[in-house]
Amino acid sequence: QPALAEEEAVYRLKWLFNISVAGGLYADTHGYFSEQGLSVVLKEGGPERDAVRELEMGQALFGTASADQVIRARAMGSPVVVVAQLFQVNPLQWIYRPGELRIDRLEDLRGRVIGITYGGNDETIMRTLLAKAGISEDEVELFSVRYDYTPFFQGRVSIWPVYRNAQGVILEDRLGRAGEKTAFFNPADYGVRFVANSVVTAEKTAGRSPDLVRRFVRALLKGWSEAMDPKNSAETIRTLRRFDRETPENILSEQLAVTRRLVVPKDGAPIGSIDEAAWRQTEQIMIEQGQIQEAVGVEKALRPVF
Amino acid sequence: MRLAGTNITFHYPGAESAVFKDFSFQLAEPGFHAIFGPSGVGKTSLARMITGDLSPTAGKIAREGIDTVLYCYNLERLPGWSSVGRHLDRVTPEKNVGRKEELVSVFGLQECMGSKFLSLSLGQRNRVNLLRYLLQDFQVLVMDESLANVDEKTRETILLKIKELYPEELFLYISHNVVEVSKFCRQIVVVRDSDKKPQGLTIRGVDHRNDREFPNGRLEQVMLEIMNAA
Amino acid sequence: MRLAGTNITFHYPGAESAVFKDFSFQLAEPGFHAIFGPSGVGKTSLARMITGDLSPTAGKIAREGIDTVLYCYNLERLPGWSSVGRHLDRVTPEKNVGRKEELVSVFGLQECMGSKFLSLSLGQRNRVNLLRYLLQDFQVLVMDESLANVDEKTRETILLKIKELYPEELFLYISHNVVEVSKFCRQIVVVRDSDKKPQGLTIRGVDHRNDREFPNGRLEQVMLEIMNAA
Amino acid sequence: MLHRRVYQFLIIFALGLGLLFAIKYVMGLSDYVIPSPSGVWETGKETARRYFGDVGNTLGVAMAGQVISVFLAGFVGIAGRRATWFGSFIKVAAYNVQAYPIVALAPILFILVGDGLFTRLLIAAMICYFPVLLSVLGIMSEPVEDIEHFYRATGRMRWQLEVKIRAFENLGKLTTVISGSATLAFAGTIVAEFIAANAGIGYSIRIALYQSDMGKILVALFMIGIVLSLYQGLLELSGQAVRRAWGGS
Amino acid sequence: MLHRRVYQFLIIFALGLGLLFAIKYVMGLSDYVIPSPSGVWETGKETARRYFGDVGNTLGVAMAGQVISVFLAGFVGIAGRRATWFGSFIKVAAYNVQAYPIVALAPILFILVGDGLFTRLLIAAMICYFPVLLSVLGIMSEPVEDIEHFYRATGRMRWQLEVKIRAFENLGKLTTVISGSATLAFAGTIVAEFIAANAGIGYSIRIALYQSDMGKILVALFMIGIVLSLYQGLLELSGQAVRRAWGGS
Ligand SMILES: Nc1ncnc2c1ncn2[C@@H]1O[C@H](COP(=O)(O)OP(=O)(O)OP(=O)(O)O)[C@@H](O)[C@H]1O
Ligand SMILES: Nc1ncnc2c1ncn2[C@@H]1O[C@H](COP(=O)(O)OP(=O)(O)OP(=O)(O)O)[C@@H](O)[C@H]1O
Ligand SMILES: [Mg+2]
Ligand SMILES: [Mg+2]
Repeated sequence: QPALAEEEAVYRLKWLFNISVAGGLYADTHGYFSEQGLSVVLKEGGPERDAVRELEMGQALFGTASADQVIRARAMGSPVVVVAQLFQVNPLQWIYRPGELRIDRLEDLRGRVIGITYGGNDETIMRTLLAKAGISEDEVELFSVRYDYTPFFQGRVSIWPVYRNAQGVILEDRLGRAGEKTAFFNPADYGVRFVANSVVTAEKTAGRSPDLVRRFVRALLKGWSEAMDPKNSAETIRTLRRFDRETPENILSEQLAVTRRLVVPKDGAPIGSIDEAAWRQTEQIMIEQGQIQEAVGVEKALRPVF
Repeated sequence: MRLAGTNITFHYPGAESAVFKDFSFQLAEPGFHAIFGPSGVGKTSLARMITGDLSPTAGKIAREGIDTVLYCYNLERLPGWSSVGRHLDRVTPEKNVGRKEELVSVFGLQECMGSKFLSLSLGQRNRVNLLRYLLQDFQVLVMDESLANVDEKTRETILLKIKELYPEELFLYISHNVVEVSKFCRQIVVVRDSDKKPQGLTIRGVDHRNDREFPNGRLEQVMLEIMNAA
Repeated sequence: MRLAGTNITFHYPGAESAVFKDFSFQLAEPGFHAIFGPSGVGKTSLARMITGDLSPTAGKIAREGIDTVLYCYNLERLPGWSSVGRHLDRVTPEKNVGRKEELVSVFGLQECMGSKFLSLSLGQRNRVNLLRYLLQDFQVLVMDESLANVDEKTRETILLKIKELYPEELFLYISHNVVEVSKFCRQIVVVRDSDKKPQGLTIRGVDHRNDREFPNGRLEQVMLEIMNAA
Repeated sequence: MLHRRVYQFLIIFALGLGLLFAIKYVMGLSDYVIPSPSGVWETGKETARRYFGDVGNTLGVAMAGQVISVFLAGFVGIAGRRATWFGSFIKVAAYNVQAYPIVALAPILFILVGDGLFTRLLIAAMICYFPVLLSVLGIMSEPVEDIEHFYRATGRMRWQLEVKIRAFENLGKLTTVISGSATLAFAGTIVAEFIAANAGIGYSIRIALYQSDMGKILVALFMIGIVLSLYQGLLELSGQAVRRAWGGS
Repeated sequence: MLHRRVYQFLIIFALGLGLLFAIKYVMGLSDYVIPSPSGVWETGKETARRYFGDVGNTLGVAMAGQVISVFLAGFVGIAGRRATWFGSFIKVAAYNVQAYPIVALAPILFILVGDGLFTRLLIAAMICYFPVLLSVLGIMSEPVEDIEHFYRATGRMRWQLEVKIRAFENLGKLTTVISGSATLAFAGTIVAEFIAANAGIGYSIRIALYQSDMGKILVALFMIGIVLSLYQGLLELSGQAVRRAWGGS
């Protein structure tokens, strides 16, 4: 039976309603939040949105934020803590046409036209990779990436950053229909494990209402687990279709499959597990790339609920 | 040359009463003629019908042997970016350049040639405006209070000069000055209230010219006729 | 009450010659006075100095016993959104409502009350504009060609009425009509070219009123004086 | 007049589409760069209804935003019309706020007013008000001597009257600018939706962009064009009605 | 006058900053949400020079964009001033293009003209031209009867003359709008840089936004404000000079 007074909570997502927030939507539509006595409002995100800010302003109780965002906020004294890590593998990868080039080693990047979003974390990741391979900046051509993919479509840029599970699938499909093959370059394959989306809340919330946080995370992760469970595929897709009307079903199901690979931990750990080593590496990369001045002790911000 | 209106009725849209009811006039010869009548009787409206800017509600305006009817009025302005002199130069046809010089001096405008229109006095504006029209090609020129703000002496000089220079053209002079109208005009179309019958009367004026003896006594008679008509 | 200018010199910035050089005039009593002179001589400029809109380059204008000087001219317009009648109602002080009714009828404007200003004839516009000024509080009213586009008969009626209704006020009438100026004005300040000495002459006019016998022969004399002066 | 606007829009859109398709075939671009005519048609059939609804939603916000912005422009224009210190101050403020790109202000706006309809409205109004303001400023700072003289001379001039006189004398210009500003309100609302909303055609465009679906974008542009042409036409008609009613020329 | 503009801008900016800091301290927000005064100061010292250069770069493009847009607006306004079929067609086209959000057009633009300076210019001009256009349309479609009568009556009226007369009679309004549109050109250029360029202050703002660095954004806004106030002031002065030189009132 519905709880008499459900606690209200705003959950600010990182992006629009799409496959990357499947677990949240699933939890919401399947009443998992209600089960925990919560009434959660999911709000779409976007580049101009910042869940960490909203936590502080009191406009949201929970949010999804990327690791670099969290670390940067911590560096500036923001009391944000991480309660779960949604993606075990960063979905930010690079798409390319294998017919045009092969990437088997980092050295293969040499001389290529590589798309990066200046200021975005794909820049950070790519620079780390290049440094790792000992490729200097004038040995590649970095191309500033914008909203649209035309330069990649036209072949002016050969490696283009995408979210593997979302746009990646769409592009794969679109190019596939034109008879072109695509492949993805995944930094994690080369040892760069830059953490992506995590669930965050304010230190205050975690400290004062640990129970609330626990119930929220429990519901949310239940949503993710169910949504990622292959036997619920049809139901997950049906749920997504209600929010993401723009994406055709066949694409959605492919997106779901890819997302599953990125979200479900390989070692059998539960969904949402925080990979502390990856977080440390992320912090290290940010220091090396001059994103932050000094270590913030990121492990202090990690408060795995389970 | 013939300019005539027959049974003209005119009604401004939305206005209560007609300005013209069954109004007729006829001017069969060139020369300096007048439209005369009290303020608000319809002189400007008549002029605009003659030029074709307004169309009579009923009746007809006939223009025979007339190609171009020009209408000038006392509120016109010259563009502000160049001096009066430059403006006149630009709008004077080649063949009238000599005439322009002559008129500028008769009109007493030599000193204004370097000024902008905005810095002229009212009467100077009146004269400049009339002047540029006189340099154009026309058979009929309607002068709607074109000299209303000019002093009498200058006005007289101007009118006499016009009559001397333009014997072939037809002028329609609108003015509230009875003496002037009586003295200089050949025919005076007196417009009366639209409920008078006939609404228009045509009176023969003195038509004074430089080259003609001024017939004594005739002026008073014409003035009286006009007064009686109006 | 005294309105006087002493040794006024005035030069428009940028203009070649001075409009006024050492010009003086004096009007010591209320009544209907005139500023007269050929077009372009400086009447409007003088009026604007009297109202304070222009400042003489040298010399002084003295206003004694005069609080408010109003200036009205023939190019003014009324706002277009309401009828003439409504506009007049809004700008008429309570105490002058009766006078307004009277003036509207004397000015022959009854039929225009429901019209928009834009659909009035020129002379009607002149009259409406003057009328609203007459309903305000003033000691001096400058009428710069305010009735230039009104017919003579109406003008005469209007002038006589003004003189009857405003015995305490001082009017400065600017007009190019010698007869009118001579006949109705008390003192006529004749403005002459700035190189004449003295530049200003004051002539006593007939100052005709409704309640006074018209002195025969006097008019011609005044007109002659004015002509000679100018 | 209304239907003329619409078919003129259709001609223009057809020309634009034709150009795109020509480029596609001349340069041999594949369907993912520029979709094929049939692809656009298919996308149109699928999404037209939905997008039409979205545009309707956007139109609602744009109309409200336009009203706000016209008032805002009127307010600032009237306050800033004089060459005084305060007038200049108001203008400097108005101009500066305008110069700041909305994308840069958005984070600050979100902090100050949160998200929701209000932000959307605010952004739409901010984009729309400035051009109206410029016209209002231009018109309001120029005296209409022939009319104002009387009021000034008799001590009757009030700022309301001054504003009324100048507005009336420039009614044609004002109505042109105001009805034209509908376009800006529309564009502004779309931008606002793009960065701050989860409804409206701007939101749909964002998704389409994110999916790199040019077909959908073309359909969206079509819907925007049709609706805007109609709205614009209606505004112009009512502008004419206002001019007639107020007795302007 | 110029220095007045600048210090008025400083007052406004200080007020805005003060408000932000007040919010920060009242709500106890961290430096991440709103940087501390000292943080802003530090960021300022670090980035001011660079940003100043960026703003200069942007200003250059904005100026060029403004010139283009004024010509464009003049062209469209003159072509569209008549109530003819063609006039209406031109207007429908101009209005529609404007209504399309630049973000939606950007992909098409990239296909057509590629990215780089030209796109930046084009977008800046597109954002700036429309408000100017509205004014030009309003002004150009209203006859100045008292002046035009002569030319029309004597068959001398040419469109150039008509345009010249109407422009001259509305010089004050036109210069207000044109100098005010500098602001729009500026904003437009920033937007263009934001979505399409690798230089200029818009590009820097974008990077700062990605890094959630509010301090940098504030510094950028400050630089934009200062430069714009100066540019705006200069434009107004030259507007006055034009009016004086052309002998307008
Ligand atoms: N546009 C208009 N709409 C309605 N009525 C008008 C319009 N123009 C003029 N009228 C009216 O028509 C009548 C005649 O006007 P018109 O201007 O022809 O007079 P007029 O003889 O030229 O007078 P004036 O000597 O004062 O110039 C007037 O009563 C005037 O109020
Ligand atoms: N703003 C101005 N700038 C320069 N010169 C001017 C200006 N206004 C008037 N003038 C000149 O000053 C002289 C006097 O002008 P003013 O208007 O006072 O004459 P007026 O006597 O009123 O003439 P009118 O009877 O024609 O109205 C004229 O020669 C005129 O050209
Ligand atoms: Mg008339
Ligand atoms: Mg004068």
